[in-house]
Amino acid sequence: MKKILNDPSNYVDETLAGLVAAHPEYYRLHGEDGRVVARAKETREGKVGIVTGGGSGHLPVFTGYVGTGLLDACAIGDVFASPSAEQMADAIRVADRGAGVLRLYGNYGGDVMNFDMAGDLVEFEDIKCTTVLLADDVASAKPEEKEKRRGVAGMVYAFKIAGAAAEAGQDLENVTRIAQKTADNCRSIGAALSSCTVPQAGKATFHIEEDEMEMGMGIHGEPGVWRDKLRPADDIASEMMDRLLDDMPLSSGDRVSVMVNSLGATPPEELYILYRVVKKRLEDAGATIVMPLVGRYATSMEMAGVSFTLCKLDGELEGLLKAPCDCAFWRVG
Amino acid sequence: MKKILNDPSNYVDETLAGLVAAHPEYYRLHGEDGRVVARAKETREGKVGIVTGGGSGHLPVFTGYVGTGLLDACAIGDVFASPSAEQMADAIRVADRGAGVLRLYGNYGGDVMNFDMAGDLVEFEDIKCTTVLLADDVASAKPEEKEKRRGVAGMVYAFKIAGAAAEAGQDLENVTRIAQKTADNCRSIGAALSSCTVPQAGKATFHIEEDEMEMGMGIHGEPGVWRDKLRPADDIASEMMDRLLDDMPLSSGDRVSVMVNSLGATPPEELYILYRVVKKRLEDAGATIVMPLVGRYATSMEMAGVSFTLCKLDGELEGLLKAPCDCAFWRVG
Amino acid sequence: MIGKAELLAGIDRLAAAMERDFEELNQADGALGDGDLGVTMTRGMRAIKEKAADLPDDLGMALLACAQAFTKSSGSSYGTLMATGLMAIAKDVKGKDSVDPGETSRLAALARDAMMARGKAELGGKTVLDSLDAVAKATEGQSDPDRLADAAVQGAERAMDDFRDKPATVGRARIFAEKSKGMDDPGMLAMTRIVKALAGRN
Amino acid sequence: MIGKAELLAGIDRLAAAMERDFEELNQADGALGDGDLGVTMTRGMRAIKEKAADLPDDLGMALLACAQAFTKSSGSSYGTLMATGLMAIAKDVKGKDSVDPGETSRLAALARDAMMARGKAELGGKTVLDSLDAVAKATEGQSDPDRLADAAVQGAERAMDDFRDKPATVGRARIFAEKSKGMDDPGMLAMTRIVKALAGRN
Ligand SMILES: Nc1ncnc2c1ncn2[C@@H]1O[C@H](COP(=O)(O)OP(=O)(O)O)[C@@H](O)[C@H]1O
Ligand SMILES: Nc1ncnc2c1ncn2[C@@H]1O[C@H](COP(=O)(O)OP(=O)(O)O)[C@@H](O)[C@H]1O
Ligand SMILES: [Mg+2]
Ligand SMILES: [Mg+2]
Ligand SMILES: [Mg+2]
Ligand SMILES: [Mg+2]
Repeated sequence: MKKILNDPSNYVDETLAGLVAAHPEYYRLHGEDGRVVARAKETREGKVGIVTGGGSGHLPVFTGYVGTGLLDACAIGDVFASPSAEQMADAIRVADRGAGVLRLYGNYGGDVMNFDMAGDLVEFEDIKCTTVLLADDVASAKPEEKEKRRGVAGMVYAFKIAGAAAEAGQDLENVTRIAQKTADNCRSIGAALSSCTVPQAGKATFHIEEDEMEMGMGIHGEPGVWRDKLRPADDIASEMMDRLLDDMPLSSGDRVSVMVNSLGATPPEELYILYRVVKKRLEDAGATIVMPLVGRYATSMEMAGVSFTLCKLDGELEGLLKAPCDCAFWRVG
Repeated sequence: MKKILNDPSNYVDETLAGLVAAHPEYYRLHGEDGRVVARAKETREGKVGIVTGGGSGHLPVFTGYVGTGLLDACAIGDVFASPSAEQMADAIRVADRGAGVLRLYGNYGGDVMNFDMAGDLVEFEDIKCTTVLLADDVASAKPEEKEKRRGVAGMVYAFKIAGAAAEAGQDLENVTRIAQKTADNCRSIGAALSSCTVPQAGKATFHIEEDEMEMGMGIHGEPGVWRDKLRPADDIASEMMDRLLDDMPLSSGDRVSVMVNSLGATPPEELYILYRVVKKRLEDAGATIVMPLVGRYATSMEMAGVSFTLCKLDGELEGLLKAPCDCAFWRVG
Repeated sequence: MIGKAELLAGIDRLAAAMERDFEELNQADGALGDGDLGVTMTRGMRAIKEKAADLPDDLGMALLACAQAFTKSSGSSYGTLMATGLMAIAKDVKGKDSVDPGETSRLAALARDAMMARGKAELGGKTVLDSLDAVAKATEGQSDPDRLADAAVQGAERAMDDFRDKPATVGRARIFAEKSKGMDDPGMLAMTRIVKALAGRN
Repeated sequence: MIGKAELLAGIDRLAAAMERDFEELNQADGALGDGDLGVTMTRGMRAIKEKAADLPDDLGMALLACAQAFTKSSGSSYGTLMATGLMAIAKDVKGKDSVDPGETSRLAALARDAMMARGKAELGGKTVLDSLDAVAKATEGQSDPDRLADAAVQGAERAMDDFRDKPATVGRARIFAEKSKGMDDPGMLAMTRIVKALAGRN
């Protein structure tokens, strides 16, 4: 287990302790057991709150994106495990400024049940909640069953764009509509080269040979579409772009942002090698690339691999994507 | 070889092609063979230039730190190999705005020979050059032979602080003095958990068992001070802090910045676990922490491990450290 | 009538049963899933026991507090489903200090339906829903405490027998659908133990 | 006298020798270092050959152009040292169209000293410096082209013999100091081949 940790059962709490110690200007812990992170700075009354939540081990997702122009609060589960409904309810309570709260998170069974339950809990306190689920992973279900897809890195676009709308003072209905439009316009696919280790499990989540890769694998090691010998970078990038563009064709004049994301261990050098092909494919389709994101935005701890995310933009989404935001992991404007 | 690449001999050129394609607002390629990266924006006449250079495979070091308030140009070698003197001379030529150029880089034999040689070449063209070498890795030589130490992540502090001085209009002599003061006040140590693969070599640079770590290892896998079973995070952090503070004792009232840096694969979660101890040790010594840096600042591609760097500050250095800077990998202010 | 005293006694029996079944439930879940079902139930019941002394007389408010204690203790699917069922019953009996045992069938069905909505699953999928459904049906028209207890236990056990050879269709176990034939669904097993403990039929 | 014609002929012979010795030099370097010395020399000489047609008559300027071509082709230690030596000689003979063969010893010593300064290494460390030192000493007082050539080759070969059993002290090979005893230093081997080629003694 090539991890730097103490008692595995303290992995998440120690991570959060270090996070707030390093960035007190950005993050503050809340909740009975310290599993809610909210902005260090008070937000103004009447601002729509945006909360997310999910398992740990994906930094900067989820916790990292709490910040100005982004999220208001996040409920934090153990590595790859859903937070409890009560923790989510706490996140909602912290985020509420009287204008309602959008629950914006990835489509995983446990998270959905718990966020729904959290909504029931805070309903007793008259906090109005809406929900937008990210289900952007094209490898996880056919287009006919879109709603069953997993939520992956597309989340980052939704956080950014909905966060900007809320910061700009839009109401809950509009923030929700904009988040849903973003979710509808995101498509992602990942490819993994190596596994990662959940601290409490103590051994790799799955096994993959030294010369193999898996196309379409999910961020917890969920099965993909094929496993085979590692291919050249340009072939991998081409196939990933094929699968994204098949699912969401682009045509001349379209404006799109693209994220080339490392799952953790894959270095930026290799992301840039891939980006050459990504850029060419989008330009060949006649699309204009807006604010490409190349780096580590949504990870699985030390997993080697990449994901690509397309986010198709209209004028409204593009303006919000480019609006300022600020957290310890990402700044725009 | 768990890397995403095409022909290994194109690894660096394809990385650079992707880098400038993704960030045209920050970086531009120069030089006969495109192995010099300079700022996309012209800098004003009369500004002191700062160049660096070294092997590839350490992003954001070196190339990434070309930007406002940071470096002017960088000469780029193959993975872990020195650029040529001619490439370095090109970087110096691009960076020169008539006020002279500081060569600011890490202490490695090949780089030193080539940068000296590059200085001889541009001397024919009346460009005045100075040199400051980073030699911050306390594990690589005893205090009596300080000048033989390798340069590692301390470089980032030197780029930032000297870069701010040059941006503020200070002259070559002052920028050089400030860079030297920064170098003198930086101490680093690394610990590696896994190796990495130089693309053209095609196999791991060194072998290390699944349950082993090496304390004091260099960023290319140079030997450290011990190799043994992996220890708990808090023990690792304590020993690293012991070694740094032995070499550069801090006392009550000292102000210091600290970098907790991933060598690549180690995720931010684990950096934060370590940061708890780093913070406590510095505070126990009576020091005040200024602008802690936790993340991936100087890497060895997909190597797992961490490094800590202390940078002791006086008023001059602290002001410059906090001054604005902007590149694709780092923004301050 | 079932009042606060009966509720507290039920909590005691259930908490004890879950401590006893910790390993067995973990193992049943581990065969097809992530092996945490014993953890979920033990932690949940411990959390409820801690609140027991402070529970209000209003049965609805008392059950709501139990549900909240349970959700606080874990984010697992089963814990959330249990809390969902409890909350549905809590809403129904809110304002009452006691309920008639004859209401058992209706309340079990209420919980079942809330949990169906929460988990977006159907009946017949070899889950805890089928156990509750069987309990609701077996207890229909029963109000004598003793007969009610026997009927509930029989319902839960019959559901396990009926579904044992079917494939799992929900949650992590779905991936191992074939392997799961012949094995009890861990959530159904847990519900059987819950019913037995509440019925005092261990 | 050595003029441009002799320089061009020397470049041709040296470039051919380096193509021939490519594998051998890589192997010698690979035993203790990173195995790129053949690459360095072949690429460097190819770069010089490309410039050959455009070289000026001024021997100093011609050698400067050769040095620059060499540095452009690689960032390896040996390439930089070679270019450093060439530049030192270039500075000395700047403005002349020819030099007397009797200057060979002095010019070899000049290159040696410049390379010592660049590489911050001492004589006696089993490096290319010791080869150049031996050549400078062996050619002292010699001006007859034939005897000069023999003396230079003998000097380079004697240096290899003298140092073979000593440990490496510089560069990557230093880490393998013990293993390196009994093996030729790759940089000394390359210098012997260079001297032989320039001397026309293959
Ligand atoms: N969506 C669902 N609908 C109904 N029952 C479910 C659902 N998901 C899980 N279950 C029940 O919960 C049991 C597993 O619970 P648990 O171990 O907590 O799941 P996990 O560890 O995957 O969160 C299953 O045996 C099944 O009876
Ligand atoms: N600092 C130095 N001073 C003198 N000679 C050196 C020095 N460094 C290397 N050499 C010579 O160069 C040879 C190795 O050159 P090269 O293969 O280019 O090194 P590298 O691949 O490590 O850059 C050695 O055999 C030695 O003769
Ligand atoms: Mg489970
Ligand atoms: Mg679970
Ligand atoms: Mg070599
Ligand atoms: Mg080399």
